[in-house]
Amino acid sequence: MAATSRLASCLPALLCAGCGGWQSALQPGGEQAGHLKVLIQLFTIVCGIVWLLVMLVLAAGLWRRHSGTPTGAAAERRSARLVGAATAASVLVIIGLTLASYVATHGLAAAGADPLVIRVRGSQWWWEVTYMDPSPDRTFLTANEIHVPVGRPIRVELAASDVIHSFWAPNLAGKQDLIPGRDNALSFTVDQPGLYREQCAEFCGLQHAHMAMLIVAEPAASFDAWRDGQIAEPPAPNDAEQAAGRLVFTGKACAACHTVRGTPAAGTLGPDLTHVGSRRTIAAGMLPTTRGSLAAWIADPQTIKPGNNMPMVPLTADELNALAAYLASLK
Amino acid sequence: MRARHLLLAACAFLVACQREQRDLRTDPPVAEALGQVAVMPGGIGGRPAAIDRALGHPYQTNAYQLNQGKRLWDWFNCSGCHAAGGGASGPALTDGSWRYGPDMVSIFVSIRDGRPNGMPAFRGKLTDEQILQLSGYVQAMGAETASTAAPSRNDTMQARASENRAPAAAAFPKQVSR
Amino acid sequence: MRQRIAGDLRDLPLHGLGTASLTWWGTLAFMLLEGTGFALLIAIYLYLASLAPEWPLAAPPPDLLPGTLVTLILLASLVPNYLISRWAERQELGKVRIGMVVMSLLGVAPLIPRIFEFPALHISWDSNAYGSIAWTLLGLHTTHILTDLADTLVLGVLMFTRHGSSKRRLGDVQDNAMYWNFVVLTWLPIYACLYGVPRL
Amino acid sequence: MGPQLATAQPDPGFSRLDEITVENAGRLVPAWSFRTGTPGAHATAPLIAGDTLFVLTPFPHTLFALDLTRPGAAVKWRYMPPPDRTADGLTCCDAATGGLAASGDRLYLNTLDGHTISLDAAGGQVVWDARPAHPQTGETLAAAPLVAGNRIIIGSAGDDAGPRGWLAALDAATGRQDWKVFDTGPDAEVGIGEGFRPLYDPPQARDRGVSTWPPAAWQQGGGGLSGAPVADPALGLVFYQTGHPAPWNPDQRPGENRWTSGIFARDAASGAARWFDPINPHDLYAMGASGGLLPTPDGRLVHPDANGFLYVLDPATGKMLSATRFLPVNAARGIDLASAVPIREDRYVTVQDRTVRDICPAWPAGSNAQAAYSPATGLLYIPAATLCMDMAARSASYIAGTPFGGADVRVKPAPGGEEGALIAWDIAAGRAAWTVPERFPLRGGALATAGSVVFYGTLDGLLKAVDARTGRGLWQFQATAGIVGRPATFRAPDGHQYVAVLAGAGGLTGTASAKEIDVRDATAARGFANALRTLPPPQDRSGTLFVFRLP
Amino acid sequence: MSPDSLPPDIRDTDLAPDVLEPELERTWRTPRGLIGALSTVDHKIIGRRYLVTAFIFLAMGGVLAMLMRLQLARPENRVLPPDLYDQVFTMHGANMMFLFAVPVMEAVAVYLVPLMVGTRNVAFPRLNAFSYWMYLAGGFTLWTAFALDMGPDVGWFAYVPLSGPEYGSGKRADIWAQMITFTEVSAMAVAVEIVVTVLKQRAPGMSLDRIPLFVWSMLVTSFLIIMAMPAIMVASTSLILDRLVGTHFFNPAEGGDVLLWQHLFWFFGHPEVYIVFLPAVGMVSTIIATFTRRPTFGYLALVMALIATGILAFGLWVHHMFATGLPRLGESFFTASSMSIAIPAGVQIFCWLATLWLGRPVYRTPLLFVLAFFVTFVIGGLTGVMVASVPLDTQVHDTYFVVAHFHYVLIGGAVFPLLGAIYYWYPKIVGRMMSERLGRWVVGLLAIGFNLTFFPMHLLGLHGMTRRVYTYQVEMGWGGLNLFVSLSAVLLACGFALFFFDAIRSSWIGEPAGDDPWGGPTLEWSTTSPPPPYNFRHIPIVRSGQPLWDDTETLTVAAGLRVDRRELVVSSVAEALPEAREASPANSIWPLWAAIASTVMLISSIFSPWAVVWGAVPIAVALIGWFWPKGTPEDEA
Repeated sequence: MAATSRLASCLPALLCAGCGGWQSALQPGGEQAGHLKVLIQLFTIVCGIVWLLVMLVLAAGLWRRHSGTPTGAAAERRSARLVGAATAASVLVIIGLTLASYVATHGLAAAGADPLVIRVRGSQWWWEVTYMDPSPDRTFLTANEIHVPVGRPIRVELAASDVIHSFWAPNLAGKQDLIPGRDNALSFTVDQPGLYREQCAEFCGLQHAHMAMLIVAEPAASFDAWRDGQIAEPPAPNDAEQAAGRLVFTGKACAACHTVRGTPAAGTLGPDLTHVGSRRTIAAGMLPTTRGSLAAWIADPQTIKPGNNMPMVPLTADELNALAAYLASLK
Repeated sequence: MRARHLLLAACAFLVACQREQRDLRTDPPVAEALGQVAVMPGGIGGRPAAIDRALGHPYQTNAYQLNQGKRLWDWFNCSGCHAAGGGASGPALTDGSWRYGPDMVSIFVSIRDGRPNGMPAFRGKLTDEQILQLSGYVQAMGAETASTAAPSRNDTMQARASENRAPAAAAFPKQVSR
Repeated sequence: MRQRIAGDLRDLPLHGLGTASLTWWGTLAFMLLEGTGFALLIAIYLYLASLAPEWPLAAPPPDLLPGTLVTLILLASLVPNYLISRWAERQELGKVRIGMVVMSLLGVAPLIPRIFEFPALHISWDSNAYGSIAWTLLGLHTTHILTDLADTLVLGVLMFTRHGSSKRRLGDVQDNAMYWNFVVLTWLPIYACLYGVPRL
Repeated sequence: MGPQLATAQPDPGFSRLDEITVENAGRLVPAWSFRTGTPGAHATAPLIAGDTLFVLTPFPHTLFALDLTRPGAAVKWRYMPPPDRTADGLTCCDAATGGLAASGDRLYLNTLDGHTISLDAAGGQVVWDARPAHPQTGETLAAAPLVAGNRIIIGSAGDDAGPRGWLAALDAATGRQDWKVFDTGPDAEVGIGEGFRPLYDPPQARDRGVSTWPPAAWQQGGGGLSGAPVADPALGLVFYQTGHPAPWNPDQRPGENRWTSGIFARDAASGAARWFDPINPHDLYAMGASGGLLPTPDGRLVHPDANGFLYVLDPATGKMLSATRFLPVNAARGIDLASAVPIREDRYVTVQDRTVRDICPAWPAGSNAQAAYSPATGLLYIPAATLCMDMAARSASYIAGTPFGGADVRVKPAPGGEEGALIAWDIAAGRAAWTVPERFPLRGGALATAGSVVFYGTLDGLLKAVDARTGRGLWQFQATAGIVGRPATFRAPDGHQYVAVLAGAGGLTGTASAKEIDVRDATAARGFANALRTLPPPQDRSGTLFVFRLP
Repeated sequence: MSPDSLPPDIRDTDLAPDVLEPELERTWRTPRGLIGALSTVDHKIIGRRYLVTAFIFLAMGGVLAMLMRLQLARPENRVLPPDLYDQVFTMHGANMMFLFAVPVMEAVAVYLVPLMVGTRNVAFPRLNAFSYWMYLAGGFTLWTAFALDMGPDVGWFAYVPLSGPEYGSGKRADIWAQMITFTEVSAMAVAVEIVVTVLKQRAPGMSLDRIPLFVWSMLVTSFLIIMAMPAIMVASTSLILDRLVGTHFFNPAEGGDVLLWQHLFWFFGHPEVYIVFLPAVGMVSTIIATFTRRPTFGYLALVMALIATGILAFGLWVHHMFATGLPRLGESFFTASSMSIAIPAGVQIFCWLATLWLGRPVYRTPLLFVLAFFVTFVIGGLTGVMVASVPLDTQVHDTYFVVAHFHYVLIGGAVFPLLGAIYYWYPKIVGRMMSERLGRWVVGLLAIGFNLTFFPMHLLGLHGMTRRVYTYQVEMGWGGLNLFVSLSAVLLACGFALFFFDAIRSSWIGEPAGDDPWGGPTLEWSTTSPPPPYNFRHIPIVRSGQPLWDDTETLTVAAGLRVDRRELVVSSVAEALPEAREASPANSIWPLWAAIASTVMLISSIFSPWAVVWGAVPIAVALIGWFWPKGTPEDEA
């Protein structure tokens, strides 16, 4: 237990020291989130002013009691007029904010041409990602990490395989639910290269807290290189330990749930591990991908992420080592 | 009044804590002990692991474990051969007739080691604990009496009445399997 | 605080009837509650129908005969129901007694074709959402009839005891009659929904 | 099983015998019967070679040789190949029972568990025993071998578990493998080379068996042999239908999934591909291209497909001459002859995790109920299943040796309530000449005779004879079990025409499976159980051969 | 005077006050002993029980909240495992909404409405008793289940499919759904009583424009309950049916729909917010009027605002579903309607401001609570405007921003006025004053603690912290603010603890209150503190909206009701002209039996659908026993 929390605590250091705000609505990395930030600021300012005004009136009302209270019909009438005026003003504010909201909605809905289509399926408690392509042999599956090119519109098609999840990358766009039996989609464009974080926002059971993924925004060229690398089969084991790990992987329970292309393992119950070594995190954004964390995760997934669907498969220390080495080598 | 409440609560506790508890992590020694079933020669019948009895047969009585078993049923392609229990390449399991007996050990062994007429062995594909979860569920789907701990329907195409309300023999006419 | 008597309540009638009766208003409030419930169920029915590729799902439209019989019996029962309400208002205990017996019988009568109404849906509640909502609508309305029937039976027995002559009990008879009207009236949109929508 | 050109019987669907006619068929009486003692679907037709009638039971197989010269056709010999029981778990819902062919004094036997065995027809001695298919990976041999010259052509089945389908030729004398080509994967393995002239694929495209799949998906892509291959000795070609891609869930395999669910023409000598017609590319309903291939005397290839359309092809080039609807169909509006592809109705396109209701036809429409073509009437007699289905595609996980499915299915009657029909199809006119509706789907083949009689069996065990020109019922016989095999007719040594049929319908579903099926589960037997809830159980679970003659 | 000696049909006009009061006492009293306690139908006793129970649930829910704050104080904390945390936050939400917020408002109403409208009991006293027992049973069910590790763990909203048959294993979600049935049956029963009491039992002369604002707010609230609660009953029943007998309401594979649940739930859930808030509007209006020594400014505007809020409340349930991908046109409509509800709220605020402006505020604890209410509730209302905007909501929905928002609305908008109301009416209920000194501490601690606790949550939400997470990772950078929030929550908890301490302490050593310690204008202050079982010696006659301010010395009353049995006056709806004398039911044990029978049926029906059939028999027996005349004077009337 202590080991895992220590492990978890060294994640930021490994990923990007001090990259606070990688999951924040106030630090937009793209056009849509930028619009939303402006809207948030507008509403905050207007609401703040309204609150201040109300408080001022309240304070003044409480203050002036010392100077004698005017009574009588005239004061009542004046108050009635003031209340009427305040009501009218609030109607105007409401109309203004509603219009601003409409305008923002329309701005967000204007999707760009030739979007990159990424299909995301939420499962308890990880994300399956399919990069779509007109040519089927260039479609591929990955999990818990998406790469997107900067500047190109991205269309994320959302589906849920079990319960409702919600896709929320606040730096890039608002959230959209993944609902069993319904199709949803979300479009955004990323302006700033960088690392963003996305997290499930709809309560989805035990490990709702640990259902995140990284969004890597990079220039088109490096994105294309990444994509070609993902389409290719992973490298063959290049030492005896990795080869032994591969044998463990295909021979033990791993192969019943996971896929590594180029091996007989083609299960789809868990994340596709073809290029797991190239991903920054494992366990849906929980641990950095290192040989050590892989070994820790495989050795005791239920302590690290209680209730998740990965069983604790009995392995010897040698098997565990070899397996971790093999998985880490799947770049 | 309070004493009676306490008594009632105690009774409810005894019944309920077993069937609702969620043990998300099984200690490796326990997990290992769970697989230690004694099997009769021929692979039919036997003695369940001592730890299973000590825990109160959670894989037959605990709602969470049974529900996990139900999820494994589809995940590990059981439905490919047995459909929703009605059978296809594999025999029906809902009809209350068992080739190798309805007890947990026989079901466990059938899944773990396979059976000659096409039932593949799942040893090494599932852990012993998962096989036990699955066995409990399979037993519930062909049980003679309905169980409130058994799961209800899935969010999928309706195939048949759910386990918690459809015991194999009681609720329906017997002559169903042909 | 000192009190000054300024009003005289002595000559007020004991127990108002109709809108002057608390029970009448209570019954009305419960009718509002249950009516909202039925309206919501009908809304669910229409909502699910609007989502489905075809409606009914995987079943032919329900047979008309048992449901129509129920409707006719319910509509016919409105006549004695009106009469019993009037007799109760006029405090004609003898007639009310006969009326209660008749209404008890008319409460049982729709239950008989109702038994055949469930199979006439040609679908089970656990087959699909159409079956679920159709069974729920029918089941709930059956509960509705059953509860009012129980009420009628108890009131009927009461009428034959020494409590029967009380004005208050006669008021209850009136409220019970009003509630029966509601039972009949809620059935009509349900009938239209269950039997009409699948035939659109 | 299956039309076998260039064998002892040129066309088992049509017989030139004409002793039994429309006039006298009503007087047919049982001559003798033979109980096989095996439960399960007896889907192979009795095979008559010389004075011997061969009966093959379902897996675990027993091959009986019945001597027609002796009274009551006593058993001359019997042969029981040692079974690998693993294969039993691989047969579900289609009539996949191995098969038998005869050539000269040899018998060639495909067993479900992957053996191809050559036997001496006279005494039943094993000449050679090869094992080209391995049930552990999901492969079976479901159809009869095709004897093409000195080669035995066989193909693997078992698409539901995901093994790559293949077609192979064995040397008839030794059983050694001559060539083997796959139905998915790179061109080199598929046998695509210079001679491949596809009309409906891009001419220069390479490795379509890889590029029309997501990366590596073709390795578990199924697409085995569906039905039996057909040879055209004149062209030197073998034609066969490829099975459906795996898994059933189409969303897991975007792309056209070549070369599954289509019709291949290959050089019988080398296995090299000549042409390929995609019938159901990116197969949504796991139909494959099943339904049978029939060469007609006017040099056409007729294919009534499971998708409800009847295709007429030019065997030399693969050109699709026509495609006409013959079953109730709503999943496609028609076939685009330019691309050979069904024009799909969006409403019935499956989407993962959705239930798509009332897709017509249902997958069993492409069962192995072989049609028969009668040159005498010019009509094609199609024993049809008029079924629709609800299908919900679901994510399927590949676990080697277990079913790679990913669909919940519920089969039900087409609108109208009848589940089957015998359709007499006028190929020239492109419409049905007449139709005999049937309560249950027809799972056995049809037999047409020169006497203008059509024989076929039903799942509730009736053997029926109808007038080949009008469909008028002439005669029927209640067998002890459902009939899922094709009737056969022969002239016995006594000079008279006999009609023989194997009754024995297996499990509930009239399929290979002898397993118990619980019909309360609507998805049992891939949903077929739902269509057959009212089918009465057989009087006798064993198969029985019934033989009839005129009195 | 012994009962036998009293002649039948004796009227209160016939007796001198010193004879009349003991006689009325004898007629209306609740007998001593257990049976008497269990069979009472006195609205004051039941209201008091309701209040105490609701506050006990508040305390228990608060403990759960502190547990959550403990777990969230540090990243990757392992105090509560996820399974327990899910139960804890579900219990907190369900407990606060269903066992505290709604019942406590009803409790106040059950106690005060008859007093404020000048009658002797609620309209259906036995139903009132039944409703309390059902409420108690519902709460007991939920907490027992929690103690048995089978507490619901699907959120207080219990979204399907997570709460459905496939993913909600065991009986946890059923417990939640059945707890709903208990509390809603109870709430609907109270709503019916309140509606009929307000419409038909008002003191002669209390025409519609003279009804106290608190009574108005409860009338509107009760109508909201009657219209909204059936939705949650329908929803929870369909959920149980889906789980127990395999119906398909929420199964998309068989024609059901996942969003149907959300529509049904929020069709109830949004009005629910106003069911909690509108009584607070009434309380604020009442407190402001009393402590500014003038009638509330804009009586008609306030009543119209109440009604408008009640109507609009049904038009904006979809704003809880903006992230579900509904058609854009619908979303726009619901944006507009959601924002427009700010207008009646604004009217209310402006009227109160005007009242404060025109009056002479007296700064006693109740008014201090109202001032705390102003500061916080306006923030909650304005963030409400923010979440009403679809695009903005897609960023803040299901984050801690929303957690902050609705706690501002519910605690700032409803609990602060409620506590003010407790301070205000405590002397009437208990007969003793609460401590003014402690009260100021309570206000201070709560107002500061609350804002320190919840304001940072806005920021946490905008910085990406989602709701209902049992932990968060170190690198998210939320650790500091969360620790701050957790520490501030201790301050808030201290405030509540001090309140409870004050309330308990004052009940025996508080300063005696007298009839009207605050100089309130409404009828409840005209009778003794605590009021006698019969509430009023004579039924008051009302001639203005502030009867006690307009007739400061004497109360005009009407007389002529019988003394030997429970009688009250039924009056007309609009003008409140006396129409009839009505016998008010005597004490009865049968409501308790009916509640016990219902409990047995509802709990067993979680396990078997047949329980509905056999469980209906004892319920029928209990109901017949309830209604069958027992020969009491009231029955014989």
